[in-house]
Amino acid sequence: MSVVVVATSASEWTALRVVDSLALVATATDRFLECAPVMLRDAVTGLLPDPWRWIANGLFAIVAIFAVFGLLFAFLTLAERKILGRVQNRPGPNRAPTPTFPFAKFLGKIRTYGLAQPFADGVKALTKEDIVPDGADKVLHFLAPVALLAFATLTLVVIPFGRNLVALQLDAAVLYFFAAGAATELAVFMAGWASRNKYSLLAAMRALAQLISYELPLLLSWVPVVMIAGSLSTVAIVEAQAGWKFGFIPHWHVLTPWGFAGFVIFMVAALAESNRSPFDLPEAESELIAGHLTEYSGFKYAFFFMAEYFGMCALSGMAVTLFLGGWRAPLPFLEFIPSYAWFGAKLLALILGFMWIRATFPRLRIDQLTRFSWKFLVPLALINLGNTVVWALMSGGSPALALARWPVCAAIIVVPFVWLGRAQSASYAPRTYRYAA
Amino acid sequence: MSLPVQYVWLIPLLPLLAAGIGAVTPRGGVKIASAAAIGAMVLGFFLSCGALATALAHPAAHATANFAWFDLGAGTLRLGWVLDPIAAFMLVMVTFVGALIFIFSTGYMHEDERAKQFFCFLSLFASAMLGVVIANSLLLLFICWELVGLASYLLIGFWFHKPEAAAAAKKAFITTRIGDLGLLLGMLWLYDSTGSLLFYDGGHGVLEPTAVANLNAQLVFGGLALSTVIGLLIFCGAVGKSGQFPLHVWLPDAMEGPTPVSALIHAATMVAAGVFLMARVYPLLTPDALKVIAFTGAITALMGALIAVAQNDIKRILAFSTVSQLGYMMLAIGVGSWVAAIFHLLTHAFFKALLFLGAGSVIHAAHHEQDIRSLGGLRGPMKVTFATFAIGMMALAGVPFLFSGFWSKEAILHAAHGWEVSHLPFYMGLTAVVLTAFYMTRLMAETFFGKARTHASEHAHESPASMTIPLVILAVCAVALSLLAWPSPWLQHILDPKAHAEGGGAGLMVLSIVLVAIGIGSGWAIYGRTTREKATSADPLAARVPGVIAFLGARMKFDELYAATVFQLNAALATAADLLDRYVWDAAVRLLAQIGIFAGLVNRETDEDGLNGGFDATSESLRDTGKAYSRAQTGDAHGYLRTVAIGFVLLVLIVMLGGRR
Amino acid sequence: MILPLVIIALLTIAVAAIAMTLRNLIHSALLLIGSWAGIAAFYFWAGAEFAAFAQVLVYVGAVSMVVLFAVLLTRRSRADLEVAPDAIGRGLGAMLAGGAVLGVLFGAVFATRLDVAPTAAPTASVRAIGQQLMGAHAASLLVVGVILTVALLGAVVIASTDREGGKEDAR
Amino acid sequence: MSLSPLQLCLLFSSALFCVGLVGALSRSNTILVLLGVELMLNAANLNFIAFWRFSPSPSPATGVMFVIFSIAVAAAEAAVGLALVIAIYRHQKNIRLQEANRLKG
Repeated sequence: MSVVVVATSASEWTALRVVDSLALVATATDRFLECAPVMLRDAVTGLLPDPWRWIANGLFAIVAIFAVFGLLFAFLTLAERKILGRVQNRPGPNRAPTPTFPFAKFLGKIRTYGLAQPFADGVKALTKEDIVPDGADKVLHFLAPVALLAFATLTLVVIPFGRNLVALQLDAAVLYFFAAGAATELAVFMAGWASRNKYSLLAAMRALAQLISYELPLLLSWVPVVMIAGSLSTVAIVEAQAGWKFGFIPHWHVLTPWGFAGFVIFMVAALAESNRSPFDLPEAESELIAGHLTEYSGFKYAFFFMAEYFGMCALSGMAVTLFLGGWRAPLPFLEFIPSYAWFGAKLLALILGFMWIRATFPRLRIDQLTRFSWKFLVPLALINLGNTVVWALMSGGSPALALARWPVCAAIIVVPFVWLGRAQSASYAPRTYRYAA
Repeated sequence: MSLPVQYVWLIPLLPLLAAGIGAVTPRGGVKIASAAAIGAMVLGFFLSCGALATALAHPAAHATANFAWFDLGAGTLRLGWVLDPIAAFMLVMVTFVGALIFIFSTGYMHEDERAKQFFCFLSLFASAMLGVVIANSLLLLFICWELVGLASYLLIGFWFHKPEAAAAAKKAFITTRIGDLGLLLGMLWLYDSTGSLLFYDGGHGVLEPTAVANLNAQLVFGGLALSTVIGLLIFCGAVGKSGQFPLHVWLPDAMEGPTPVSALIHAATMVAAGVFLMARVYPLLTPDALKVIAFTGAITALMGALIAVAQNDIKRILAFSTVSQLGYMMLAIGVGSWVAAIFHLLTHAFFKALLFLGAGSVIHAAHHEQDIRSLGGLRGPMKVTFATFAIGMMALAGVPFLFSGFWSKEAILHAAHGWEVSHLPFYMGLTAVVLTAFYMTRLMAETFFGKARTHASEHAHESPASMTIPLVILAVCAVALSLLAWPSPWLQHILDPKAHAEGGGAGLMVLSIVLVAIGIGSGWAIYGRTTREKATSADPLAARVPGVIAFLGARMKFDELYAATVFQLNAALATAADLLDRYVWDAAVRLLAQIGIFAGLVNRETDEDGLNGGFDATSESLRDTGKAYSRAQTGDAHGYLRTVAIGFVLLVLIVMLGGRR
Repeated sequence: MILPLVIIALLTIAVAAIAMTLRNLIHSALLLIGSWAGIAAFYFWAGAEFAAFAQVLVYVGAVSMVVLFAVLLTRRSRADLEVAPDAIGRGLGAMLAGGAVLGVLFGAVFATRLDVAPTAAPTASVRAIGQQLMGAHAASLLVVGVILTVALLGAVVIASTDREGGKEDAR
Repeated sequence: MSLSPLQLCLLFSSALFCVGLVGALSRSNTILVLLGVELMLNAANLNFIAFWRFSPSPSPATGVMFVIFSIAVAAAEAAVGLALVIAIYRHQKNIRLQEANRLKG
């Protein structure tokens, strides 16, 4: 899937440093499936002389990420449409082209059950006319989708997809992830401004307001994890969640009061950051025009879509890494399943959750949206920060103290949750229209 | 359940927090303020019970927690708090009575739009009073003492739109300040001679034998021991605060405040602070000082009782009765039985609070009619108030055996009887016993018996439960506190383990029972058998001895006396000072001024030509320079930045070409 | 080792220079953001990855947004679209002053004997930085926190329209 | 003459500083002036990192510390500066720096 990078000493790496992975295979579990990606990588890059190998490794990682997540994107769109269809009691896309092969007529028509839909969509997007509005800023108009996709892809680089499967092992990987993620705002702005369309621009500013608002709870929600794990490195954070208590309860952060609260806040903010329903105001296609995407068509539009799905995958992957134990198996006897399979399963579960939420919840108004972030999520995230401090302080002492921290920390987060929720629930009520029936 | 001394400070802190809450709640937040105040007092009561448990476990020990406040030159000023039985009993009493009075206030004040401030002030007062009780440093005690005075001022003047209330508040504040001056002087002198203000400090405190012996050994003017002088100065403070003769004049006027205030501050707690102070510093008091205290107390007791006979305002009567009872307590301290004083303080706090709250209930029901001549016949409509008031009255009058007042008064009389120096205070006390029973009977008869004499008392009906329940509880306590006396040496042992217990004299007890019977009997004979017909009809006693009653009714003309003496003296002094100022000093100043003017005249000639010219020229050139420089103030930010850049280049060039070493 | 530095430096300087000459404000701002990213790349090259990510997070993520919002909020005026009358003179003055500063700085760099570079690059792991921040520099951290808070409040106060002042403004 | 990496870094930062300076001096748009100042600040930060990287330093993270604090302060500066720009705009309906000279002498 991607390249192994483990520096000989974490402090002494330079960009895209890759170390010979043979030494690592011995330390990792030596099952074939577990090592298969690394061995594949070594089989390919081993053909090159040593000084060039890091470039090859990097290219391999890029190709792997694009291949895997490109395919994932394709089938996720299909999955989303299917799931939405099932929820809304309709079949969803099921008539994608059924190919016939002229040279093998005996095969007849092959039914694909709609599985070919993404490819059909791709062909359609590629063949549509690429319209650039007159008077648009042509360069930026072109750059915006490219930049968005580039930033979204960059975030994928530091996620450990499995044991020894991380494209770039950084000391400050989490910071890198969110620094790259913050840059997507620029692309949104570029798209809105370059379209030379006042609605696009307005929508872009609104999208920016939303992204900036939710950046804060998103950032604050993972700080507790960093505090507890004592590192900003994704690999180290996964390492910190290793092992099982009593042999069957994994040490995942989500299974602590602060971790659970952080996870929920993270996921809500992630929904907003990736413009997913119920926070999909920037491109609410059914009530506002498509926002900053209004003037885009064809493959540029597909790029935006791809970037959205990449971002969703990246944020879900980060959530898995930070809170759900990364690629680790939930139970000891399940470890025989390769680590990347576990990661993929958790990732897909989260993404399906995103889709479920999209199918279930109504959309918020913009004022409700920003209020929800500033008055609810941010205070809760800050309280959770203090909560984690309490947790850490109480875990050093006696067993009784260690037991007492569970109710204490749960109370610290639940009480403000209830209180803030009660205080604000009125403002999320449906608006009453005075003159409408 | 016991509270270690290290945490005793929590008890005053709670009402202080409640006061803070009361201060910041919005105008309408009476509920919040009152709930905070009552909650703080109830919680404080439980904590105080814990403190009492701690204190009773080691009655002889003065558990202290001292800390350094700040460094003062070479020495360190230290504060602290102390937990011993006397403090613990006071804590329990203040919090318990306070809580009940707070509850009573919710009913009494609920129509007042400033009730929120009222609870804030009450809490502030309670906090300061509890601070006085637990203080282990004369300085800390003084701080809280003054805070108590402030709260009292605020509460007496609570209805400041009434001119009398405002005047009474000022009077109370200033009169007590006169006494506090003595206390301050005593405190400074004490610090000067001992270097400490802590009461108990592991052998170094001012109340501990080393320091006391040291103070006793030093003689000042007239052969008096230093401790006598300091003790009397401190006593000045107690005189002011406890309304002793001759500074008692503020206390009856203080009844202008709301009735719960009168009950809490001017009957139960604050005025008792003086007695408490004297009991606290008792080890410091020499026999000479005690003589003064005993006679002051006796005079106050008799005088208060005499004046009370001729008053008509229900609260005034109770106020003078308070003065009288405080005199009893001082008498007890003077004759050496501070335990009896504290005992009487405790019982008095309960039954006097009860009486005041009962009076408040009556006043509340009768639409703020306070004149007993206009009341009457309230026995029927206000059954609970009547019953509880009667219990309070009997406790105050000293009806035997069942009521706590009897036992505490008995203890005092017994101690006075045993005083070797003089029996005069004892006889004055006995007289006061008769008078007390007499005027309380009069009060009962006028208020509750007979028939309603005005519209207001006709339509009186029982007060709400928030007012009657505290009355009932206090009434139960007024009876139950007898138990403190019952195993007679018990309280004595707890409070003062060193003193030996004396058996009660049966003869003395019989005598006082007889005296009480005479008082009540004569009172009933004059006022009870034939009740008053109209509000305006003449007082039966005044008809017989009009001169005496008029003199007493005018409060023995003390206010007039002060107006004629102290105020006149003050005015004369002011006039003299004014004259001195106007003619002597002013003349001198004017002479100097004339000299100055002459010198100025001489100076000006040289100045204008010589110096002035120079200054003018300098100023002109300064102004021109300023104008020139202000032209550089172009408002062009680019220009500034450019200048900075060029300056930077020049600097670097200078450093690099010329400055290299 | 040197080659990436040269590439980064040239790109950054070129981007910044173009940004400073463009007439289109949005393009200028975006290019400047690019040059900030270039500076982050330099930090990365030098091994200060934490500083690099902080630079990206703060400048590319946050300051850029403020700049863009400010540009859009102040875009209406005609005067800003015209070339100022004194543009040429000011530009010349700026070039002169800038050139002088550049010359002086280059001269200083060339003339100064600098210490020989140590063979091993210093390490500043995130953990070490965190410990320094919370240990030796805790007071500075607090002060910076206060500064940021005050600056935020100050910015809000300065930029917000007060209702009473509105009339005076309309005058 | 061969350049050491440190010297290259210093030249880089000097050049960037001068670009910022020229920008700040020549542009009339207050936002661009502010951005020029911001660029100069960044150039200064470059020096901290360069010296930290290439010369012996007393403590391992000193240069990075400087830069982190400097970035934080620069963020504050940008926020206040741009708020000021908006205030200027509201006052004089444009953001020409030359016209913001009411307080001149």
